[in-house]
Amino acid sequence: MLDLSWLLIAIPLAGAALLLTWGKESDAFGHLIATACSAASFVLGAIMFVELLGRDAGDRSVTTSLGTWIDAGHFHVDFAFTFDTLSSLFVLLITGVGTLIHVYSIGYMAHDERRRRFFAYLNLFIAAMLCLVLAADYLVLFLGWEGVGLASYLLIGFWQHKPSAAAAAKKAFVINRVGDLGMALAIMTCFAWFGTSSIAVVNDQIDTVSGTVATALGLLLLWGACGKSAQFPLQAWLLDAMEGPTPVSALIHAATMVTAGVYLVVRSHDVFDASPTARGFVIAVGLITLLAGAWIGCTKDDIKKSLAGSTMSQIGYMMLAAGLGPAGYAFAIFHLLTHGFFKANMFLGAGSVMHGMNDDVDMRRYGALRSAMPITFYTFGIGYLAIIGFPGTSGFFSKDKIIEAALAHNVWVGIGALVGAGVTAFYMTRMMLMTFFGEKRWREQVHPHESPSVMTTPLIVLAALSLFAGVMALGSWIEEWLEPATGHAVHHDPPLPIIVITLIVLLVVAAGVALAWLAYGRQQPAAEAPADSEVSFFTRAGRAELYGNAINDALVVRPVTHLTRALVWGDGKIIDGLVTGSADRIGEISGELRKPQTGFVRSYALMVLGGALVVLLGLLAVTLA
Amino acid sequence: MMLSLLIAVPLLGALVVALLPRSEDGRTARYVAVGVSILTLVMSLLLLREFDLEVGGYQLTEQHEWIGAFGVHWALGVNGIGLTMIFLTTVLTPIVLAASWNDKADDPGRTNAYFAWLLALEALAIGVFAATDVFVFYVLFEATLIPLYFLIGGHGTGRRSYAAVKFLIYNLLGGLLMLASIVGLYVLSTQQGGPSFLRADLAGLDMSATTERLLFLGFFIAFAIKAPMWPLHTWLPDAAASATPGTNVMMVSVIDKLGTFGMIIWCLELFPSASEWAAPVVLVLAVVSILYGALLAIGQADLRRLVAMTSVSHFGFIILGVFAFTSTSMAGSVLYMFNHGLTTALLFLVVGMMIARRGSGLIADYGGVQKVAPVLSGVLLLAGLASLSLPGLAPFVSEFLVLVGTFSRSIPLAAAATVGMVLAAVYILLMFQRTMTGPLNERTSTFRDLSPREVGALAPAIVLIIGLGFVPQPLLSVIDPAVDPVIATVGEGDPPQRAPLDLTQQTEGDHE
Amino acid sequence: MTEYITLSTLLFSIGAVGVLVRRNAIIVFMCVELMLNATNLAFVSFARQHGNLDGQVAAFFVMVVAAAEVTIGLAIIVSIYRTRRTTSVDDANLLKA
Amino acid sequence: MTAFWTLAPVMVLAAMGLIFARKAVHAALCLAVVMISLAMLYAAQDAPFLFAVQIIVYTGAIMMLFLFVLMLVGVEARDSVVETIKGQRAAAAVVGIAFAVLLSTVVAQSVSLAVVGLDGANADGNVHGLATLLFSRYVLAFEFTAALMIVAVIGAMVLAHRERLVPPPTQADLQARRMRDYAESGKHPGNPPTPGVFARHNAVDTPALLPDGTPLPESVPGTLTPRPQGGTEDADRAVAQIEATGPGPDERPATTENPETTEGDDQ
Repeated sequence: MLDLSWLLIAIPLAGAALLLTWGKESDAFGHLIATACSAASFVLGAIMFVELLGRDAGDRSVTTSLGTWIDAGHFHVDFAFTFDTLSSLFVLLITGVGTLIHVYSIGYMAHDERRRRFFAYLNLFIAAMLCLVLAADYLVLFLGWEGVGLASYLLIGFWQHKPSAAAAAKKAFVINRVGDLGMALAIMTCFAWFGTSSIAVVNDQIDTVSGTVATALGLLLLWGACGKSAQFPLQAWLLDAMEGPTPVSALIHAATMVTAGVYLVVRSHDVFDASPTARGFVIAVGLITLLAGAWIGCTKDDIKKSLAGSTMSQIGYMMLAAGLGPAGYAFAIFHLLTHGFFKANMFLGAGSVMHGMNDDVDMRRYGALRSAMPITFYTFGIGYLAIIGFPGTSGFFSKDKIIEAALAHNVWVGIGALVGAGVTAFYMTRMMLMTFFGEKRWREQVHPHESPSVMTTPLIVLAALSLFAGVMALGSWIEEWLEPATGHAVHHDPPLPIIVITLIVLLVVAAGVALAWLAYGRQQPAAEAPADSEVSFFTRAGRAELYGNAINDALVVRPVTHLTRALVWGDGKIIDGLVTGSADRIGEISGELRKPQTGFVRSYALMVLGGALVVLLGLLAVTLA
Repeated sequence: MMLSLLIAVPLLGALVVALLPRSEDGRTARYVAVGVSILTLVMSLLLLREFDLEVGGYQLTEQHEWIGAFGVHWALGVNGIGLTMIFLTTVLTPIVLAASWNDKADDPGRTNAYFAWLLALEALAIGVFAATDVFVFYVLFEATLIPLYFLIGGHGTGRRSYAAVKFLIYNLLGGLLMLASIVGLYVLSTQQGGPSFLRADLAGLDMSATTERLLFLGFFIAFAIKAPMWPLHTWLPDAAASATPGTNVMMVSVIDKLGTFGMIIWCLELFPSASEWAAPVVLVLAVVSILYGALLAIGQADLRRLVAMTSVSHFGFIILGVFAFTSTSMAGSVLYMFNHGLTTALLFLVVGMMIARRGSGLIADYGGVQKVAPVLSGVLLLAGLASLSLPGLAPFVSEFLVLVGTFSRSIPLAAAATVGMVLAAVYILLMFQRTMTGPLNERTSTFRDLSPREVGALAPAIVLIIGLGFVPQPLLSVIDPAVDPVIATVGEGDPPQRAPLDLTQQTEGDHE
Repeated sequence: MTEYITLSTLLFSIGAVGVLVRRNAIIVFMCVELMLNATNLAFVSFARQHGNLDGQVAAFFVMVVAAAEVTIGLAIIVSIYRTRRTTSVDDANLLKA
Repeated sequence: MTAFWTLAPVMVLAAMGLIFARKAVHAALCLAVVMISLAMLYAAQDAPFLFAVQIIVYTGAIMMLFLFVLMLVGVEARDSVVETIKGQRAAAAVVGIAFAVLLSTVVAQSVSLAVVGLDGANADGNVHGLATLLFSRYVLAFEFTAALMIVAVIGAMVLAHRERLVPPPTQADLQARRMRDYAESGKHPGNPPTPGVFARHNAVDTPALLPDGTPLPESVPGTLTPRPQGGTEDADRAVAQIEATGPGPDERPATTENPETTEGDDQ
């Protein structure tokens, strides 16, 4: 069974192809086909996972090749897939959460006339994402890498009639492409130095090249990861991506695709192990994004954007963990998985809220939804507890481990992570309070209601996962499981006993919760957001997404726009001007030469005689000379 | 005889179509033309049976004396590169003809001429790709200008006569430079044992470095104009904006390939050391083409001009791959020629269908088309994604091969060229966003979606683009054996792999 | 001998000037004839100087050709006159660019 | 050398006449003078055959052709004194003189060899010598000139020929027209009286007198009505006279009333 990796990808891909080419008659049941494809992939993945469980630790990696993809000159790439401990977890996450979201979307998109297309894109995404995590070769990974980018583009811009959605989709794709630039260059570097882009070979032989090359390779991979995972400095697309339908935000922009960067770093762990510099950059990127995302999450009133900020922040945690080296890889993946559950859960919950609130996303117009939609409230609440790291929930285990490891690595990094945890507690509590507690601030004609069971069932499942996924950490199971893929973790002792650290974290979290309650629980938030001029700089900057767009505009977009205009002008006036100009000059010269052509035979005769005279003079001159 | 026959069939077809009685709707001419093009396609597939993939070098050769006094031979033969290009031509022509079904519907009197010129163009293009005598090559190379001139000037729209004259003079200028070089080769070959224009004879000529460089420049400039390479590209947007979609496809997808094809087959093989001498400059110009074409594509207001500028960018990649002198990049370039042909054909045809519906080529005149014409917009998106080299679609494989090969030769150039990938995303998605998404434009609300005939005409291209994205090997196995001999003639061959522990090479980062 | 040649060149030049200044096509034609005759004189003179008859043969041919030329030329003048009612060479200026 | 020194000034003067003569006829006469003188110079240079040919072909045939055409297109045509092309005359004079000086200097300097004379070549007679050359070495050129002559003849015929666009009027047509003219304008349908009737002279150019003594211009054949012979006054007078008298009845009406019939008539 383990050599069926390709089938995992092929099933949803076939589903996507079928739905995209089948005509309108499949509108009625297209979503079912898609969901079935995703579920089939999940079932297959689960069987393969169980089979992998049954193997010895050293034997838990199966690589299958479908044959040659490209063989030209000295370049050779096989369509090869690796099913190992790391990818198996991802397969389960992607297909599992993916299937739940498929189910959820059946209800969420019920009234959309292009629902079949939506499901086709979802299937396409699942296929591409599986290709990404199963790839045994960086180029095959790149295929999935750009494939998820395409799916993300299509899904963010799914409501294309909204100009903002179309623009957001384009922005996401273009910024992702900037990241892909790094990815592409990384693959070229692999080829130039190792003669192959096979992930296994590169990781195996990284010790044979100089540290410069390893650092360069690591930084290029990080560059690619930043684009896909919305890490600083390529973070600007993620908040705009919330223009897409909410299930998309849950699946792609919270649970799976945006974590691909973390996957890439962990997958290329030997490269990063070989270069402390590159790892330092990973930590820096993770830390910056962690804090920036949290900051943004505190200030947004749009529930989805606030969640998106939170996503950035949580991925920052994972990056940070991945940057810590062997000690952190397993925790990065662990947090990635738990985050996949609780964040998907919360996004879907937000979707459920929006569903009941006529697609309003402004939390200032929510309030007191606790009773109106109880299932949503409870499931969302479990997600909330998980994300702030309430003891016993999955988030508690995963985040705690990261903070411990960070403290063990460097005190300041650890403190940064700790502050992040506090801020997370603050903004999540704020979200909770503004949405479900307090007084009604609904608009008229809004009648909140609980979503249909097709939507709430996935919520319940995900809530359960959020609650209990922590069991993976029991007895360091996850670390041992991942050991074949990420190498053996050497634990440094943290500066303080673990129990003390845990208590400190809990204290910080509690402080965050308390602050939020003081600000939003004890007093009612205003139904209208205060104007920018009335709020502090911190809020203004957060609302402006820390001026990321302004900086991009000033540094890239505007210069390129001006350059483009100048080049268009120059192309017409200068380069083409030279061409047409030379034609004009020739025209002018012939115009001048035309003037002596009076048409009078006698003038011509005079010229002939004059010419003869000149020839004669010339001959004479030559003879005499 | 196979190759001569392959040229003769479309040429005779063109003659027949031209001489057919003019019917009310020009239906007969269309059927005959499509039939002939499909026959040609089948014949070109039969070539494969005769062609031995294991053996490199020229096959299916034939040689007859033509003008004995000058040593001119009617000599034909193909290697893997030529065969690939012939495939491209024979595959695209039926697609073009089928997609151009309704062209000239308002002018039935000239349908015959239109389709006849297109077929003639196919025949001439096949001839150029198959010629192994430089004289024959030159004659056919220049002869392609004639059908194109009439197709642009006679059957185009807008400022068509301006565009046609500009196209003609610009390309003629290049052709004349090449003629000068050919005369030079003739003189040299006469001095060294009798006049001959055969490739095999010319490749063995002794010449001084200066002579070789001058002769090389004559050829290269002609090819660079044809390709078109920055800064010799300005004829293309004007021609593309005035020509019909079918003409554009034949011009950009097939005829412009003569330029890059010529660079590989003639420049590199006849003037290896001059090619090496020129390579640094050419490589820089190629990268400039990539970035410049992409930036200009972003700034275009007209769809056809946009597609034309994207081609300038893509031709930059092809030239980059050729002059990087690695077998990987050159195989990539040849594959790129094929893939770019398909992609640009699809783009031009879809854009042409949009323009036929809307009556305007301006991007600003569109908006929200996706809502009324989802299939059309889907095909446009697919073509666009292919154009921006999305992995999984054919152009990605070739573009990546070019970049990988170039990277092993020069890291900065490859890195700069890679930026073109980002710009490609910008120009394609910006165009898609402006035309297809957003609120429905009043004038576009009556858009018809693609008809079954149109889908049928485009389907082969779509299938090939997706299929070759995942399974490029059938073509690469044709191309690869042909590339190695070319690389072997130029320079030191492939750069060695950067030995993992060789620190000096790593820090230099560049082998040149 | 030089005097014959000088006379020949003189006549030739006079004929040439005549072509340039006269506007009546017939007179222009006569001037052309004068130039031809001048060359004939040179031919005949050179024949005597070199002591062979080739020059005279050449002169003979010039005469024949001149006769043919006059025939055609005059026919052209007549037909131009018939359509334009003038023999002035200045009126036939369709070559004007 | 006597012949030369006698004839040379005459020739130059006559040639100048070609430039300065205002009447075409005078120019033609000057040219004839030059040609005859040339013939004599040929004779003086041991070229008797060419002497004869020059007289016969040039002075006889070509000059006659010139004069004939002159008559055909009107001897009255005179060049205007005003030069229409700016600077043409001055430029022509300068270039012409410079050309003459330069050419004679160059040629004269290069022709310094001794004169061999034609006595040897003409031993069997000049005509015999020429014929030997013509029919041996130059026979091909000779044949070509023959072809050229034929072509020239055909060419002249083609150029001078005019296609008849409508059938020629028959007797019946002419009769019908005469009667129509009489009906419409009262023109006398019958023959006019012969010239000279009742006049003082019976010469053919004297109009007949009507019974009341007034002259009848129509009686004089159209070809004999006075035509301008040069000078604008003459021309004006002639035109006035023609207008006063009107064309004779034998004048072909085709040219005046029926311009599309293009018969070869130039008054």
